[in-house]
Amino acid sequence: MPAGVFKETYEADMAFIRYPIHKAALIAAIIALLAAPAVLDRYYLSLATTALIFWVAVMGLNITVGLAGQISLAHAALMGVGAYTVAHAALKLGLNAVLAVPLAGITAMAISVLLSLPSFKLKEYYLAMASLAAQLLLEYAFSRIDPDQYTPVPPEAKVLAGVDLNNPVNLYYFTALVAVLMAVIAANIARSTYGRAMKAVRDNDVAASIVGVDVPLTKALAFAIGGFYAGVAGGLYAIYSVGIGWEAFTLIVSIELLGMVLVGGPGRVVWGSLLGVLTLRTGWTLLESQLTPLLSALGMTAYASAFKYIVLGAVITATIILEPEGLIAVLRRVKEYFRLWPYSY
Amino acid sequence: MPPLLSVANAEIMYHPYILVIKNLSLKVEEGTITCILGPNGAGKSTLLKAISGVIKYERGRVTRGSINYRGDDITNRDPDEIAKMGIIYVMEGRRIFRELTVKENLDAVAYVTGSGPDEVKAVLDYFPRLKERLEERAGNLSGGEQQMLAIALALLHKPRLLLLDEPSLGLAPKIVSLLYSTIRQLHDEEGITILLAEQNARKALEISDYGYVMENGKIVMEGPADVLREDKDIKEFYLGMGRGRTSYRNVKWYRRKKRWV
Amino acid sequence: GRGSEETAGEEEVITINVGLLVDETGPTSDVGIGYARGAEAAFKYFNEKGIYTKDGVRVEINYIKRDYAYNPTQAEEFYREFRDRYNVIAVIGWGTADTEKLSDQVARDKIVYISASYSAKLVVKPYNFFPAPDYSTQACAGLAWLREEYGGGKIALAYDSKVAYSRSPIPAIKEASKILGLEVVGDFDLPLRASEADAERVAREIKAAGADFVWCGNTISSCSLLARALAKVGADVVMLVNVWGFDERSPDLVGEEAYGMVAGISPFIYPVFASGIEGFNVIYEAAELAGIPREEVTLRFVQGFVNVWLLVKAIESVTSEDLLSRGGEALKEILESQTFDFGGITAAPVKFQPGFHVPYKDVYIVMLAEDGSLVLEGKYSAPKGIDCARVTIERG
Amino acid sequence: MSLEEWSNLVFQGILLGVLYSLVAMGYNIVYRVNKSINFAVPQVVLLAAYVSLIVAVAVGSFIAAIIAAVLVSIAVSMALERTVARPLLGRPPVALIGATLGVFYALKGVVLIVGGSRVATIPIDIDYYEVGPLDIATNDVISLAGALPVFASVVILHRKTRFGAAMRAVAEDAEGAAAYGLPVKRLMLAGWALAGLVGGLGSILLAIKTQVSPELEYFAIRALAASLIAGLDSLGGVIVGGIALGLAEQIGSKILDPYLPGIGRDIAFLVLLIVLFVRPYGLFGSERIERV
Amino acid sequence: MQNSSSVIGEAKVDGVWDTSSLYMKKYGAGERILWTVDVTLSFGGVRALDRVSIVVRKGELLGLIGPNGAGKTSLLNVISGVYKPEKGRVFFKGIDISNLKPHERARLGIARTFQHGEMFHSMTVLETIMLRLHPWHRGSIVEAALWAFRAKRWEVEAREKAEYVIDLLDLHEYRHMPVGALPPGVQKKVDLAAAMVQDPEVILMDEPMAGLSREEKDDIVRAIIEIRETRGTTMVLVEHDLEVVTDICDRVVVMDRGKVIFDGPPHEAVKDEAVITAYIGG
Ligand SMILES: Nc1ncnc2c1ncn2[C@@H]1O[C@H](COP(=O)(O)OP(=O)(O)OP(=O)(O)O)[C@@H](O)[C@H]1O
Ligand SMILES: Nc1ncnc2c1ncn2[C@@H]1O[C@H](COP(=O)(O)OP(=O)(O)OP(=O)(O)O)[C@@H](O)[C@H]1O
Ligand SMILES: [Mg+2]
Ligand SMILES: [Mg+2]
Repeated sequence: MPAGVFKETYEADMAFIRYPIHKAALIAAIIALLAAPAVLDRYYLSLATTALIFWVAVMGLNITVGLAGQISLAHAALMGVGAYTVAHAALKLGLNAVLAVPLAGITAMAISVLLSLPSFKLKEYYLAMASLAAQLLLEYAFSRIDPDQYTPVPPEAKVLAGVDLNNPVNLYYFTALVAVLMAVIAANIARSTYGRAMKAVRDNDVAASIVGVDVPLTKALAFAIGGFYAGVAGGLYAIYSVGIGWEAFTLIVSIELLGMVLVGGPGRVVWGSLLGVLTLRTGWTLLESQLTPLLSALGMTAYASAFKYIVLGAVITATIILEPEGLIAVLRRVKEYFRLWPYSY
Repeated sequence: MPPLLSVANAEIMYHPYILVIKNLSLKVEEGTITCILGPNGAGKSTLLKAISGVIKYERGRVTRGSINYRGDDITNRDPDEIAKMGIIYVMEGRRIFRELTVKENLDAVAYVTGSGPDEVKAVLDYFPRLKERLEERAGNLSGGEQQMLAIALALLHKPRLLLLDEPSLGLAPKIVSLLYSTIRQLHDEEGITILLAEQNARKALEISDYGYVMENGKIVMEGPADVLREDKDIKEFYLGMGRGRTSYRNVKWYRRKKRWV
Repeated sequence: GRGSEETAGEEEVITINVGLLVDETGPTSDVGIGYARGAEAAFKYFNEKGIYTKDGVRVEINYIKRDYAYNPTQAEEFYREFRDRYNVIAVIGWGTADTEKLSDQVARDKIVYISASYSAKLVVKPYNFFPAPDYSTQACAGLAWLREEYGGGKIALAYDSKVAYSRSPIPAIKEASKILGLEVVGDFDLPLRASEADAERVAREIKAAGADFVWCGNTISSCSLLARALAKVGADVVMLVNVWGFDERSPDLVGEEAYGMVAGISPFIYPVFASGIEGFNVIYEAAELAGIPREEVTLRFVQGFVNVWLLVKAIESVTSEDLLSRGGEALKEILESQTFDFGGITAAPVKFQPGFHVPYKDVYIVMLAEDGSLVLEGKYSAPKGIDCARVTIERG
Repeated sequence: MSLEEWSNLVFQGILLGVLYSLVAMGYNIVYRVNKSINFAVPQVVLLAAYVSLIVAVAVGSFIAAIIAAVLVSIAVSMALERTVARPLLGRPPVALIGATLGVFYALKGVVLIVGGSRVATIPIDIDYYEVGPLDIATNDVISLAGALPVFASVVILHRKTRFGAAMRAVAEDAEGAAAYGLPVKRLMLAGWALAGLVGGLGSILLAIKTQVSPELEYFAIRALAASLIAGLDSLGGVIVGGIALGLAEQIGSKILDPYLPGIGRDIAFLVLLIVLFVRPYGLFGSERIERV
Repeated sequence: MQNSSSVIGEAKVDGVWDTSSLYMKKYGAGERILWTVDVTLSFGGVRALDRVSIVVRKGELLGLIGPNGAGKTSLLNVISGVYKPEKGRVFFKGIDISNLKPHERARLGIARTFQHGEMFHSMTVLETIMLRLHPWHRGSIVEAALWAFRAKRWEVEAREKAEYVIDLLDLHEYRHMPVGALPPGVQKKVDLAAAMVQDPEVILMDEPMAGLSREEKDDIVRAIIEIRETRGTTMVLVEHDLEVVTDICDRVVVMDRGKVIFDGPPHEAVKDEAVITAYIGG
């Protein structure tokens, strides 16, 4: 018996699935994804669906911010671009909403590339503020095109080839399919030469250009990919929702998305993002539905939402301070601990 | 008379558990120049940071043993307190405030020392070049000038013990010579005790009275400078003189295996 | 969930779930908190007092409150929770954007939705109800008051053109002005989040336009800033404010200089004029039960209370069997077939036509007098020749 | 449009700008001592405003309200230094941005509990005066009189004193500053406290000028735009940046409103984007020396 | 300025060494690989480079020395394309690369190490090395996203190349460690390994041995000599350790205050009056 798993070729060493445990985990995950509708009731299924949608969005932001180091506070607005693209394509052009999702990705990507222009010159806080400005200007634009704060995707546009996405189970499977595909793509990009170029730009862009990275192109690429993800997520959201309004894509949502990246694990595109979404969104929703009755019982119902802000904000800040690499690093440490168990250092 | 500074059985760690210095003891006598030699990563800077308290800013601390200065225990104190007691650490890599002008650099430190204009002028007298460039942003100074400024800032404190960390790093030979003669001069004229960490063993041993050799966080050798200068191993590994000087050109043909450890 | 039956002692009790969607932390929370308190007090009060169906079965309402911070997307999330997790048969809602957004969905889900948005677009939605005229009808009634009190003149419309609530009555106002002989001198964009400088700029523009009247369609913050600014720039106008832009706090907010210039519309009578109105006995009793002092019973509290009250009245008119088997659908039928009286709190008794839910067409006008007190000008009705709600539905 | 209308527009723009500058200065002071932006400022401003409202109503004294606002702002600011900024020393900007945004979020909750997003006015008597074509109210006078001396003293403190140099030194390299014996912790705390003071004052002046309401939060976000328009490390420039912004907002709204209704509050960000395209470090900011 | 200065080989002397013309006289045409003509660069008031013309011959190891602030790093930065000189041109293999972007120059075969050690502190050693192959990557972003076709094949090839230099500089144990966590000596080695993996025609090395001990310097020198022997790579070495320079360089160029003050064999340089005054000291 070999004492461990050794790799014979670099190809094998670089493969996605390197160890039997990876394979096992993957199979378990797929089964869980497939079986969810059978296990979960309608409410939890819709929670799962939104979690998947936000996972897509956060993966995109994680590529822009975590991998390439280009701070963006306009991600929610880009989701909005995607959502409005789908809604208007369905309403005005009569396009099928599912078919409009790639279009949503591309539209948001185009806008995101525009937003990347400041990044050629700006860094850090200045860049963050430029994106914040873009976010607020886009919000204004949304409020002009959607003054009723309500743009629906007609239910009949959500049926493609006999599959009716108005049905929550179908919608869940569709979302899961898209999300997993996007996750695989994100993982591949992160480990490819494009991912390395982005990391180099993040660490030191002048040096990156000297070693042969086309810095503006790489930044634009990072924004483009991030925008595409945001657009797709927004498009999915438009299908999920009975109607979108611009309040779904405000600055506070951008802050939350950034929080998810930083809490989950910046630069850990796939699993870090998922962890961020599960903690800050799904986790909170579940907690809130327990917390609200509890607080009401204590006569503090008016504080329930105030607590939301306090708890989520504290989680974001504390994680950033205590765990620079995000919760995923905590998980890794736990894993490491058990791998070495019973021999802890 | 007790030594000016003594480090006794110190163990120094960075967060979370990076043990860099193990059970190290060393003494610096008042009025001497003492040098610490050692390869990269031996822990020279770590030691100086621990003495000056700056190590706190890198999440490090002395976990065992003690550091004594003129009879006071200064282990793990705050750097500004230690500075007030007369120990100033001139960090590696010319740590000056690059975005401030030379004058603002001096002002910033004078804020804490409370030096008057005369005292500032007195310090600048050692570094005539700086006087001409008071309004220049420090980041635009040449490397030598930056190192001079770094020392000048330290001098505003009228230190008793100056910790110099690789002052010659990345400097041209001429500047190195100038710098070392200035250090010598400071020692002679101001009576400042100096603890010097260096890679440039030749220069360091030239001006030192006493030397320590550090490797892997431990002192592996110590002695008066003139003794060390003649030591066979020091000659070979630190001064690059085996039997006569070994040329770098022949580097391929030998691969020395040394280690006192 | 719906229909869960239990026996408490000897009495049979039906528990039904009702969602309560409020804004206590969002941009409209300055009025939303009062509304939420009113609604909660009503739930507690009626549960305590006992709600009995037509056939005498006791109903316990289990309300699930969620604060959606005026974010329609969040509202949808909570609506899903109400529907999928708690199987509610009715929702007490809040804002215009979210109510309009959910209106088709609630019809599909057959859930009665009583909200605080009096948007005209909702009156044709089968499952949406509110015990007041829609904003357009209210505004028209307000214009009728202006006409009657001051004669004709020029009117300026100040509102936030990107907020559904503010925009809602504008088409009707423009149409009704023609009939009443008022001249609209322009639309002035006043952000819901106006700064004082914004308000002053708009005030100067209004003054320059030579307006005699101003319609303010926003909420209390920007409307009171506008009133203050109008006084500062010395505009000689009367400002008529939509229901959410004027209440008991207005005297403080607009400042002395604006006294005598501002009037507010309300479909419900203000608590300051409560004496002699029997419906208020119920409200005060409920407030007492909830431990809320009388002075905190505000117009907003009343609005929340009455919405729940309407639901309770509907439940009381339905049979237990209907309630259990058809839930929201049964309530809808009752709401569309009966007249509900709130003891003089609403400007008129509530009677919904099937397919067109404008329960009455009267409003109260409350004036902020020169001495800073609130004066009830009286009850006014929308002009006869025009159906303001329809105008908005067709044009909006 | 009449001269009167224009002159009042400009006057109000300047007044607004002065208040922008005051809040913006809070950002810049923190930047100069910590190389970070405190994104939590908008909520601190709001919190201070609500507390001062509560105090004003309870005590009935206007001075007490000012003191309360300033004290709250200073206290929160110092607490943030201790709990957030200090542990994050040496971490990249994205960490600071994220952490202070987290605080923004958390403080929003605190503000909701304290203020309940009420809309109210600080009870003071307001009189109106006519000076030439200008309509001036008591609160206009108070904002000007309150802001200008503070500007002057902060600028002098930073520009002309060793204290200012020491603060900047700490901002650039805290560890290096510590090695030279600078009391890093105290300086940072002092810097944040000063920022808190300026912010608190800005908050109460704003409350007097308009209302105490959740909208103050957006005002402070726009002030951040003013701070970047000026350049984060410039103090004197903030006044120009703020006033430029106030004027742009007023005049821009006036001109653009017919075409883009309600663009007013977003003009700040349009201006910001334009400025950053032309001058990446703001109008008066100094470029960072970057070397390889 | 006279117009003559832009013509290679005809620049006048006037107290400044004009190496391009000197080179023509000394070595004849044809062998040079990289040269600059009259490069001038200022920062604010500081004249970092003042009409610098240097020539690098194919296959040689050129030492570039001079006091601090002489402009050595600036010159490398001009060659790499980070700074745009106000005047002057840079030529590589006969073509004018003055208007190319930094990454385009890297692609042509100019590699570079950095004065301040690690530049990409959060990347692992393997990533840092493979990064340097980015200019030659094959496969579109779509292929990379799918980890298929050309992109996948290229990644494997890149990994092989990276492993080769990891071997050469004995970096095995650090392969998956972030560069920022390594001791400075190892960082310098990684930097050199990374430059080597590009298999460049010219490597520009900015103080690759600064702050290293004698033993570590030996390691770097050993690698340098190894590369030269196996691949014949042309190198420019900026270094303050005169012993290293005199031992291993074929020729040195000495700069002072933005000007070239000496160009010739190392043993002559150390005896040169001007060099001693400006650089070595008495
Ligand atoms: N802030 C830190 N956190 C963790 N480890 C550190 C830190 N600073 C240094 N180390 C580690 O401590 C060891 C000793 O480093 P130190 O800088 O003290 O060595 P040195 O002798 O000064 O070397 P050099 O000659 O390169 O200056 C090294 O292995 C280094 O990686
Ligand atoms: N980005 C920059 N901004 C401003 N001045 C600069 C910049 N880069 C270099 N300089 C200035 O240009 C001159 C030359 O600097 P350079 O770094 O090229 O010198 P060097 O020869 O490499 O010195 P060293 O041996 O210290 O590395 C110096 O005066 C330096 O201050
Ligand atoms: Mg060191
Ligand atoms: Mg250099």
